[in-house]
Amino acid sequence: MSEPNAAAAVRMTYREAAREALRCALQADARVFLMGEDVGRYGGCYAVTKGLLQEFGPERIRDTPLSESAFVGAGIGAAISGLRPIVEIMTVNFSLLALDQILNNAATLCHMSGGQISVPLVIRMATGAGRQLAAQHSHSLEGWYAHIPGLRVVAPGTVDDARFMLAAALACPDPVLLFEHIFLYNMEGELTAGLESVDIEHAAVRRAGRDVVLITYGGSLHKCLAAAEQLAAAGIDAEVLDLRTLRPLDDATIMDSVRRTHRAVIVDEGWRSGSIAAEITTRIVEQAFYDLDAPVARVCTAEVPLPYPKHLEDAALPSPARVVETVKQLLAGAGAA
Amino acid sequence: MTAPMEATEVRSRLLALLAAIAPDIDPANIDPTRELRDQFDFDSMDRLHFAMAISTEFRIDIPEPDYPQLGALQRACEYLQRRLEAGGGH
Amino acid sequence: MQVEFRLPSLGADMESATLTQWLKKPGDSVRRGEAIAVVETEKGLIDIESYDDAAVTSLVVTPGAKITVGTVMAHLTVEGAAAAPAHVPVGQPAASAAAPPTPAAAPQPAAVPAAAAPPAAGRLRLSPAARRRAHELGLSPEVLEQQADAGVVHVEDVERLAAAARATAAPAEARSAMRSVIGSAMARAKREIPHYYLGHTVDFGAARAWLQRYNAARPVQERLVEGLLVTKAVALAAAHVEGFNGYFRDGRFERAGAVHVGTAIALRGGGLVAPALLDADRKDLRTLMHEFSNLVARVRAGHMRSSEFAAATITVTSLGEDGVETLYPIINPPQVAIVGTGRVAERPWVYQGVVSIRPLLAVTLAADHRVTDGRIGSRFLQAIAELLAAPERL
Amino acid sequence: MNAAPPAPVTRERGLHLLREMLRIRCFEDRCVQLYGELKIRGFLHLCNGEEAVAVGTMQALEPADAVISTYREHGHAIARGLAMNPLMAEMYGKESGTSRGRGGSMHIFDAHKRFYGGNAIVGGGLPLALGLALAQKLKRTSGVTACLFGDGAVAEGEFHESLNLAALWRLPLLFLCENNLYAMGTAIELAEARTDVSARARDYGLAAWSVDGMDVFAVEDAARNAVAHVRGGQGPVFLELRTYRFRGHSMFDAQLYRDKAEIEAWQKKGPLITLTTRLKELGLMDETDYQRLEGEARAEVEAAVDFAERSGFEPLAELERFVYAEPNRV
Repeated sequence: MSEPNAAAAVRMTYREAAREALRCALQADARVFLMGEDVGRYGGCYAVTKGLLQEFGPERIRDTPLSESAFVGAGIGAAISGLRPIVEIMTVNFSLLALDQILNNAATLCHMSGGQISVPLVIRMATGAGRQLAAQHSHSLEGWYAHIPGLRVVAPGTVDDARFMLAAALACPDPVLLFEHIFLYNMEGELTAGLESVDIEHAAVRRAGRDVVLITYGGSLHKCLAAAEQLAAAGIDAEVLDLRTLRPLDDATIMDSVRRTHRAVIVDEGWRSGSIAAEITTRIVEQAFYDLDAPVARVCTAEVPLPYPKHLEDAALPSPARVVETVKQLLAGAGAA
Repeated sequence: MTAPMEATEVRSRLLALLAAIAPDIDPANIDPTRELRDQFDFDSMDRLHFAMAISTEFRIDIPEPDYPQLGALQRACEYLQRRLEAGGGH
Repeated sequence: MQVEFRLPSLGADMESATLTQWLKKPGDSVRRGEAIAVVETEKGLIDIESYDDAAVTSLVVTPGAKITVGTVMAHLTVEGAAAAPAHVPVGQPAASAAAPPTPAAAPQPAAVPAAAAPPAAGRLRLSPAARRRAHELGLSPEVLEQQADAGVVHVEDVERLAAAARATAAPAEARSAMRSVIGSAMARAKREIPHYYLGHTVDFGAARAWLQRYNAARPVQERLVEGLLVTKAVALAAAHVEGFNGYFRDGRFERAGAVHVGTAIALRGGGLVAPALLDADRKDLRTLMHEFSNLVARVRAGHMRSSEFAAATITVTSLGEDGVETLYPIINPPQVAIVGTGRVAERPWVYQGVVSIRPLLAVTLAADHRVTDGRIGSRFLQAIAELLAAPERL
Repeated sequence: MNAAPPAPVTRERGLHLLREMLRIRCFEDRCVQLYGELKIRGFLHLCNGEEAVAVGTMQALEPADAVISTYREHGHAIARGLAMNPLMAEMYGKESGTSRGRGGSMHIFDAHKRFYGGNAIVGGGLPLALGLALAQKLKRTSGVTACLFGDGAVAEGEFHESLNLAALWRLPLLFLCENNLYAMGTAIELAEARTDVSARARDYGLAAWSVDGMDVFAVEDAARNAVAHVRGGQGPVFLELRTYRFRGHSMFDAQLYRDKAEIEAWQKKGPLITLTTRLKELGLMDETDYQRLEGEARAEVEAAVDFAERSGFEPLAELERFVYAEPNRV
């Protein structure tokens, strides 16, 4: 891929943006190295790391056995010793095998050691459903990880964020979990001309609106933008707020949107009970209760293990149609039921 | 001395003050020449509130003998423009 | 038998591929499972195999072309019956017996829980934002009550109501409704309470002179009105003369612990309300004026709480400068006394032995004969007169 | 372990094993085409080249024994005796599938056949197998549990925990490691410091030996001996079946990690060629037998495809059923 000059706007896929981010990180800092299942010879389960082994060699692009607990723990150890490892867990589904290392070591060491040790580790994971991979391969557990103090959790939903969030994560002294929704890899988009970095502290309004705010992130962002267009045709002006960071949550921007629109719908691929959507709902009630004209609504995945057949999976997942329906109920004063 | 206040601006600011102290009056159908007292049961407290509002808005004091000057909208406008041209307030 | 060879889908998220190389040319034969072409995908180069033993009839796509899954790439002739009867590949919508029902038609999988359990019928469903806006705009609960059964009241509804309220002041029907309410109360009071009436003319000169000096020395915002002096005088008199400050309930007089003076405020288009100035006997004129000014503003904005009317222990009513000289009021039950004042009028009057023009005020008392009588009543009126004669002591 | 002498090679035994392997081969070849036509979606992992492991091991099991597999499970399921119609319907996601269409290729279940499904998480099946075997032990049945997994699982923590516990509690458990030399895109020598898997199993105190996974007779004999050892109460057995897969890890695999020559070398000693060459040398079969068996297998697969095409999808209203058990159902 030719070196994009600053002026010309470059079109690339989310996958290419993520790959370019890795390449630049590896070029920029000798301490950076990549570890994960099939990241080298196989070129990455989702082909994000294809070509990196040939460019940077086996010492910095390290294929690992299928030993998630082991190599995530190894990433933590290397980070503590001053390196800047990027660990790829093929998908969030396999991260459950490394949950103990992530929670009891990565997230906890700094606090537990009285601040002596910090864990500048980045863990990348594919996440989300929609490809009929059935129950064990379709989880969306970002909300779980966003529950854990000591971790930062980010979800790039655009090409810009896929390109530049990694650098911001690497610059952070604390462990950052970076979730890439599997539906986004093939998504093509424009890299904003001249953009050189992004932050991982703030949410971003992707579409301004007056009547309701659709609060979402990652793989559900494009669904909300589609819903917003359908709503616009029905005379409803929907704001779309891309959270970008799930921990810490950018309360200020969330409340600003709620105060302007008086109605909030949170779209989250997690299961509704104890989800990130539940947390955001609580914060809105705590901080912007008197600005609400309707109860906060949530569009989440049906509380079932994801089924393989497409029609069942589609019915279970959040969809633009369900978002539009939920917004219309809110505006019709669903409370009047 | 600031530029002489346009009559229209004085009038619109007075209407706004009237609407504030008597929200139950519709400023649109005020007859500028008729006594407010006759048009809207504008009692002594309303007149006092009107004077207080004008004094605060235009930063001038209004001696009690001048209250009758504020009895009708048109008269109040003229009174105010005279007071403003005479200096002080804006 | 002619068979179309289409680009197969090779992965869950593969939508297209670029043909890099044909491994067979027209006329070649190919065995089942043998590679017939190579395509470039996200994952790299992948062989495409034939599913039958066949001969290549023609090649449709040229190397370098990027094609989507299902695109016809070549035509093959399969010896005899194709091993697999050609099921129409899904390039077209699946021809399988039961096409998957479209999700949109899906019944809502997890019934969206009712947004909020609907509150008791008739209870006002006011959104938090609307509640705060109503407060800001001074909309009285009564005005909002009418919305109770009209579903959820939102910010826009509140703003619409406030605007409507501003535009029509007290709407005709609301005014008439209020008048009928006042009328029935008065009728009951007249019937049940044995009123007696006393009148007394008071020289208001000293009070007026004191007031003019007081106001001249103060900016507009801190000036007093004449009515307030009367209210304070009545409050002090009610505190000292027994039998005029309290309620008549269950057949006997209840003396009120504090003096809350109901002070008349004229309503646009007729009618009076008399919200109470609490502890009027103990507060200085400046505080009383501030509180009274606030009461008037809230009455004008139309959001008085009904409770505020009930607090009065005695009432002072007047027609102000525009009214007639003498007013004979009716007691507000369950109170036991009411003082009325007319317009201050310039009259000839013997003052310090000389006939001169004096500002005179007709003060009347209506009281409950079950509690007091004319002798006590006249002492009460004289106390008021003495207080007005020494305004600096109010 | 005093292994019984290998069973005699007869025409009947040979053709039976060949039929089973052909049924698997034809089923999966047809799946490749159906995947290309978008009829089958999601992930599809084929055991092409490893048929002898599936067929050979399943001969040694009784109906009451339990089987647990991985996402590369079509061969195991067919060899275990699951009917092809519901199997193909499951690939289509139809309601008449083995799991009502909900599992797809990676999650095939049959409670009656005690086939406890594929597991999409590498190594995820091993702890389950401990439980199935523990129940057999506690119920004093003579049942055995067969746990199939690949060489990739050897790197998972669950592998080490499970082998130790099986040995510690002397569970009636048969570990069947289908070592096809690649864990997805990583060759075993790039993943394991010690690649002799059966030797490592012995370190945990299990009876363990390695078998040529391409010779279905050898696999069957080894499996029968192992089952006899386990059913005789002498504790768990670990069989390393050395085999090779001729196709990618899953459908979308450019196989950058190995070269074509290696694949072709293994194809020359594939399970079908190995069996038919030996039977022909012994004069126990000829090409017409092969054509007949392959034709029958293809016909059975086509019938299954028609069954799947004609089956309906599960109604949306059923989406939330079975999130929790319905005890009164069988």
